[in-house]
Amino acid sequence: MTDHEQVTPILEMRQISKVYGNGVYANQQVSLSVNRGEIHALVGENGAGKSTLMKILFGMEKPDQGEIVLEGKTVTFRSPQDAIARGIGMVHQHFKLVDSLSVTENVTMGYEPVKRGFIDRKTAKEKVSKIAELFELQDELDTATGKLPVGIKQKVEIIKALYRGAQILILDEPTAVLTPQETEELFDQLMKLKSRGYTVIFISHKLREVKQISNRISIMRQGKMIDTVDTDGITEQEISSRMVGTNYSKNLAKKAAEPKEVLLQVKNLTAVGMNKKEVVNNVSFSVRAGEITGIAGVEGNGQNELIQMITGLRKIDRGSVCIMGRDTGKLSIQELRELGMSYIPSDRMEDGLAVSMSIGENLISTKLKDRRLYRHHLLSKKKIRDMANQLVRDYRIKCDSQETPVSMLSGGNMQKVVVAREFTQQARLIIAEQPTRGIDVGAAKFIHEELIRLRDENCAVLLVTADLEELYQLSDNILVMYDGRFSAYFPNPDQVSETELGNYMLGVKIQSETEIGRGCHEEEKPAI
Amino acid sequence: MGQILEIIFTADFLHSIIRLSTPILFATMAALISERAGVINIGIEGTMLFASLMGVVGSAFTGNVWLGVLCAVVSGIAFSGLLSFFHLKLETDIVLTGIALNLMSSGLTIFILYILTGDKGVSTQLASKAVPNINIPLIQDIPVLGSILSGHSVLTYLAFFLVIALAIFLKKTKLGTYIRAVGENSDSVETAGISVNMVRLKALLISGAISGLGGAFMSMAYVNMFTKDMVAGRGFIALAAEAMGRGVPGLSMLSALFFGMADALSNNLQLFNMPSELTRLMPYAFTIVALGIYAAREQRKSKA
Amino acid sequence: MKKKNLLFSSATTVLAITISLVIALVIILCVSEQPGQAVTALLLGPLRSTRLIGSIFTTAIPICFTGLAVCLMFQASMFNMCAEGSFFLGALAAAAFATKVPLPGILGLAGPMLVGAAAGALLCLVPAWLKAKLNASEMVASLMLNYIALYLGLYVLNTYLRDQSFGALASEKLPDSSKLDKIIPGTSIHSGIFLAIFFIVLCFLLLYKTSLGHKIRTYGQNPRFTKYAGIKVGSVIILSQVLGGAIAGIGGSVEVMGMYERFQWTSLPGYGWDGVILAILARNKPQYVPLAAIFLSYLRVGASTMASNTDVPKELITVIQAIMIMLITATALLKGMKQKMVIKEALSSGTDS
Amino acid sequence: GCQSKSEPAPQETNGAAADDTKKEDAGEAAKPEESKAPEEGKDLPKIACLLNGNLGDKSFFDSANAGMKLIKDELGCETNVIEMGFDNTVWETTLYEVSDQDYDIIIVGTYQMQEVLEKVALEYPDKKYIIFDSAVSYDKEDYSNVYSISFKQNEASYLAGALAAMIAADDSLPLSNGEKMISVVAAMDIPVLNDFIVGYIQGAEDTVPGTKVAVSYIGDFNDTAKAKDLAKAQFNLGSSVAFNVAAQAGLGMIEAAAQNERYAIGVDADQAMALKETQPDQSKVIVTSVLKNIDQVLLLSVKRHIEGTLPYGKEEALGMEENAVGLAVNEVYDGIATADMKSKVEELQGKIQAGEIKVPSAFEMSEDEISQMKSSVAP
Ligand SMILES: Nc1ncnc2c1ncn2[C@@H]1O[C@H](COP(=O)(O)OP(=O)(O)OP(=O)(O)O)[C@@H](O)[C@H]1O
Ligand SMILES: Nc1ncnc2c1ncn2[C@@H]1O[C@H](COP(=O)(O)OP(=O)(O)OP(=O)(O)O)[C@@H](O)[C@H]1O
Ligand SMILES: [Mg+2]
Ligand SMILES: [Mg+2]
Repeated sequence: MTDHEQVTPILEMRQISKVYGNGVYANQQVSLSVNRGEIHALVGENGAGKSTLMKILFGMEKPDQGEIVLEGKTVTFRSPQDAIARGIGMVHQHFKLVDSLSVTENVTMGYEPVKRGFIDRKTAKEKVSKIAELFELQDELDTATGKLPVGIKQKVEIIKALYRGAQILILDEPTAVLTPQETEELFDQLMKLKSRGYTVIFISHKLREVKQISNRISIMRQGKMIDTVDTDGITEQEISSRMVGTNYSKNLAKKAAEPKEVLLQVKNLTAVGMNKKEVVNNVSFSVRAGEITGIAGVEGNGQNELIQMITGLRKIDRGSVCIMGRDTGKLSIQELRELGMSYIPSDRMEDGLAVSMSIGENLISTKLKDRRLYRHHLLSKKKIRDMANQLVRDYRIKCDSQETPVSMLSGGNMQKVVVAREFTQQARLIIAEQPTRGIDVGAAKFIHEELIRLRDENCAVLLVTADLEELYQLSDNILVMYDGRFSAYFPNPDQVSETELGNYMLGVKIQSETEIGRGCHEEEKPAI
Repeated sequence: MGQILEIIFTADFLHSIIRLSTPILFATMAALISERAGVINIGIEGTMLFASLMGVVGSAFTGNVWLGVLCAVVSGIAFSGLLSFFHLKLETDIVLTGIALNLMSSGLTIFILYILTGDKGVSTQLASKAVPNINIPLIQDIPVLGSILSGHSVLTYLAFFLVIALAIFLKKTKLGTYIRAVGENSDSVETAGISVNMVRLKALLISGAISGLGGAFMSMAYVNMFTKDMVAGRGFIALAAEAMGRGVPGLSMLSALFFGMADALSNNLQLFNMPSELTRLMPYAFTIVALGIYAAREQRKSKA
Repeated sequence: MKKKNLLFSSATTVLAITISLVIALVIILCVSEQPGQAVTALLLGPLRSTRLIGSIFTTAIPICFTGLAVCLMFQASMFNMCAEGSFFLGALAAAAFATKVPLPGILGLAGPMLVGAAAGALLCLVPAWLKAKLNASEMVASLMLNYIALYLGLYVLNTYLRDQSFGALASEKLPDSSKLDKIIPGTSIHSGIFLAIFFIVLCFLLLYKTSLGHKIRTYGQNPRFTKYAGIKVGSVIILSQVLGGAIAGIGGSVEVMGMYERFQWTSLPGYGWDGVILAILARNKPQYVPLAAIFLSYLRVGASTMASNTDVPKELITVIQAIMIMLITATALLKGMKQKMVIKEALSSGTDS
Repeated sequence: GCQSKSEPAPQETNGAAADDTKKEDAGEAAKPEESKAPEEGKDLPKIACLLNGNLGDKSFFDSANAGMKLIKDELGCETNVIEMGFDNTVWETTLYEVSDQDYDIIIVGTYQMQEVLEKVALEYPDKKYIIFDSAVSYDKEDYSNVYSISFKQNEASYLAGALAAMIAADDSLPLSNGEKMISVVAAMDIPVLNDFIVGYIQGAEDTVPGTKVAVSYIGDFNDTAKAKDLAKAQFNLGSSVAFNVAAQAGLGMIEAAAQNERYAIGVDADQAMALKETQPDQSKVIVTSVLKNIDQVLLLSVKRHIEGTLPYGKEEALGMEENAVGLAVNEVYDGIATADMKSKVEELQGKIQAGEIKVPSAFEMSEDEISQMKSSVAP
């Protein structure tokens, strides 16, 4: 922390309050002060109000109270334009790029040089490439962003912000989708920017990173700003306890797995994507009752397609999937679920829930065959209510009643609704995709414990996650996926270090067929 | 049957295809521009109808064709301005608003006509002007081609010119690029510092202006009068044409021509006393079939 | 929260209706020589005689059916506009069956209605199938199909059903056994009204008390989730629309059997579009459909009394309706107010979320 | 279009802005009567006329409306015209409403009102009803209080057909190609309109055997654009004269004629005169028009009612003698038709009136006979 002399706050947010249309009180008199040229971390549970605060700073949401002071002047942002004009740039957790447009077009969008009414592509490219050099991206300028890997997309987002003359750069959970290596690279670049006098605000759930990169940390809890502290003066443990409000440990009680019969058997599975490329390429493995198999990998290496084929959301192009020994090729999703499969999707808002419907209605959506919900052949409000309330209690879903629309819950609680439904299906095979993405420590821990409980009750669990910490905590064995294939299989997580794992995730290293073949567990127990 | 073929390969027939396609082409381009901005404008039908009345009224009161056309365009813009206001400002559902506007238009036009002339059917009371047909100097002398391509209404040539103009506009201009971007991923545009609503508004207004031209063509060129509900579903066919053209101006133009062809065919089949009801449903039936085939193809693509 | 939403949606509705009526008055004042008469005719005309009061209900019956049909489809967010065509074909099919296969007693009523339902369902099956199997836009398809239904219907009417001895294009007279009897003397209210009520209840139960209804509503809210939840998406898409079509078809049969001597429409009667208006007024909730229907037909009857007694054409009403729909769907209409209320509450109630 | 409520009553075709023309030929027609103006003191009937459509159709209903005006102006009766619109469901209600009031005569028109009237008339035996262009079924019930008028449009159409055929066969005429082909653009395939077509075809065949007649139906009464498309197709095929048997829609046909430089035959009102001011170029190609003077007929009927000579309880079919139908003879006609064409037309007219020529009527023909007739002359 070299530059302690320049502590003039470049930005101050004073007494900011924000209430969303659905009544959620997301920010409550929040104050934040950021110094020029510092990397300022913003941490907090889900729904703590971090993104909201930043969306307000970026002019995407209007504060109901409070003021923003930028370099001493009070400013009001009616839209992102205003914020951008005042030198604020934001990189969103979910990238905001137009896939069909080239890098240049995306970067210059809204600020294109114009000649005779037409866009002046040449000048545009020149301007962009100046900034792109910083990130060694000059050569990609004409490629459509849709084709780029996640890591690069993020760079494009940063370039986009800088092109617009951002002095203050907001990054919302930038590392959630990055490998350790990519994260390192990102941090180097952030340091570069810092040294050039840029100010960075950095949102993350990963406290270790926060410790590593930031100068100061602001901690939010339930819409309130708890404190802002110097990074040196505080430990991860302290941060998390102040985030959650209570002091508790993350480590889980977990006894060794006792794998039994194979419940999920995948053989030579292949998915052909657009432009005829094999997005999943001849993949074989199996998951046994009583074990948690983790699949690691950078997003977009085929995990998603793999899961979609296993869960029946995508048709199988080649190969086979057997659940409980039955080939699922011909089965409908309904039949799969009846076979005993349940699935926590990575995108809860899109796949896991009908957010505008009530919690209760969401909970029964997969249980409509359950006669206990009916009274003389008609769905009974009362019986649904009882059942829903039961689950709301069991899974500690924070809400005023089971009639509240799901859209009014925070990410974490939305996820709990999904989990509550999926874990009460009497399923034998549980497929959990990013089960705690963007979910606070408390909720995450709860879900982890549930997964382990089910494992011990002899379920087979297939876990796909980009969060290595989670992967290590839960998995009994690990498969690494790279470019549609498995690049490694580890019968035991302790065998491999995070950096090592990172190498396999990036395809720097790849195991031999036979090593990977062990993932099928044939020698141990044949599939029924 | 032989006779039918004879007719189909006459210059007259091909000439009529172009004539019949023109209003659909206008509507299709109107649908295209708004669709690319991510708003499906089913109000085109009503917008055209309203514009076609206003064109007649305008030209009748000013006594000048072009002022009439202008009047149609302006009212087209006004109508889609209304749509934009409700959809973008008051956040109504675009489809429902479109339907509402169509219903409104078919009543409002009769209402206005009645107030102005005491008639509810035709605008013959109003001495409106017709947009002139023009012969293109060189082309008209080419033997067959001349009689096919020449001698159309000014607006017809404008329609085909519009196709090229739109293609360039979408590809090369700022607004065009924004429109494509908004259609594909609106919130990236918003966060890039462009007001999505502004882009959509502009797209819708352009769409309205084009519909206005289409309306003007209906009542000042296709025929020289306004009659109630005279757009007769062309605004709807356009939606199909746009879809089948995948939002690409050139392809959309082709599907518009295809429907014009179906229309021309149905007019001629009647002459060999084929049941009029059946011939009249042909263009619509073609549309459905084409739509199905198109969708099937798209799906196979996405599956692969 | 839930209650507040209800409050605001009903407030929006009331506001919308008031605004559009005010607009109506303004227009009348602008165009009419005898505005006073016109306004009174519009607002009170329908109450002038029992016969007119009766016709409020007879106008409400057909649009109740199409309204319900559209509710079903819109609940699944299927923008299928075929209610129009289904109603038309339903009426035609019913008339065809009634005239070609005259059945005695209750069969004389049930038979044609079932055939009408089938015809309506069949028509809606096309866009539904295209959507489910090929993912083609059901809306565009249905818009085309309305015309196909019309011309196909006219062809059948003209070639197979028409009454040679009758001057206009119309079917044979319906046999008395296939006519719904008038239930209130001095008015043309017919027993179809009971059917309407029956179907309102039926649709309510279907949507809110059965698993199919739940599936339909879920699909309407989030198709991807429906698929994920293991619900057969195709069947939901198809059933919602086919049922809608069937109801519209029955509506058509009821209308022709209750109000007409014979089938004699030679263009689409427009009840399907009324259905859309109704569904919007009722916010896709079957239980509100009757109210909306009565309201709408009161306006209609008012409009035609106004038209026949004053110089204001009744097309005025279509303009008003349109404005009404748009305002009602204008979620943002009271947003500002709602937002303020929400904020006040939240800020006062302190923490939450 | 979205919301087109029900169907326009089958309007026997239509003419353009005909009001002024109507008045003037009304004038002529009225002249003979004017001498014996209504005797004062004699209490005049109060008359209501219900139109199951809308005014402004430039033909049927406008003509009836004009008739009511005449009745008011010339006979001094108290009259009221009520537009009921196209929504069939309100007609019955309205007819009841009106019957309850103190009108002496209630006038309705078209086949669509027939059955409604048959129902209501029985319940109000002491009211008098006149239905024009249709007839209640006297054989079924006692309708002694209803007088029915139907028109012999087929007779006038016969002359039109004869004239058209002669023109089409004579390529010395500037706009005729001598290919012996004529055509009809009709609104709908319904008896009332087919009655025109049948007469037209018969007239053509009798005069110039082997003449081809192309018949196209629009499908409704207001789609001028479609009418124009169909007419253009006919002209492209070689038709020299097109007959307008479509309501407003027919105007599109006349446009096509002017554009493709062929002849047109108007209908109902004298369309050549009607379009003279607004569309001179179109007026020039309208050889003649098949007139149908509803206004005259209504005036006459009410007069006879006052005189007590109106035969209630029976149907009268009015043709050329009664000046109910006829061909429009005007300067355009004189300009185009050659001398022997005119004399031929007059000769035929005489024969029809003398009953020597029996013009077939669509009302007496079966569906098959009609379509057979059409296909026998189809190009
Ligand atoms: N657009 C919105 N409409 C309504 N409520 C919202 C909206 N966005 C956020 N919320 C609510 O506001 C609260 C704060 O959300 P916010 O996104 O700021 O949390 P966060 O700290 O970013 O959580 P995460 O760690 O998941 O990003 C949450 O309870 C959320 O449910
Ligand atoms: N439109 C909305 N209506 C209601 N709640 C919303 C809405 N948008 C977001 N939320 C809630 O706010 C939470 C955070 O929302 P935000 O848009 O900030 O996404 P985010 O910060 O990326 O969160 P996450 O990390 O869960 O993706 C979401 O998890 C959701 O619960
Ligand atoms: Mg966030
Ligand atoms: Mg987040």
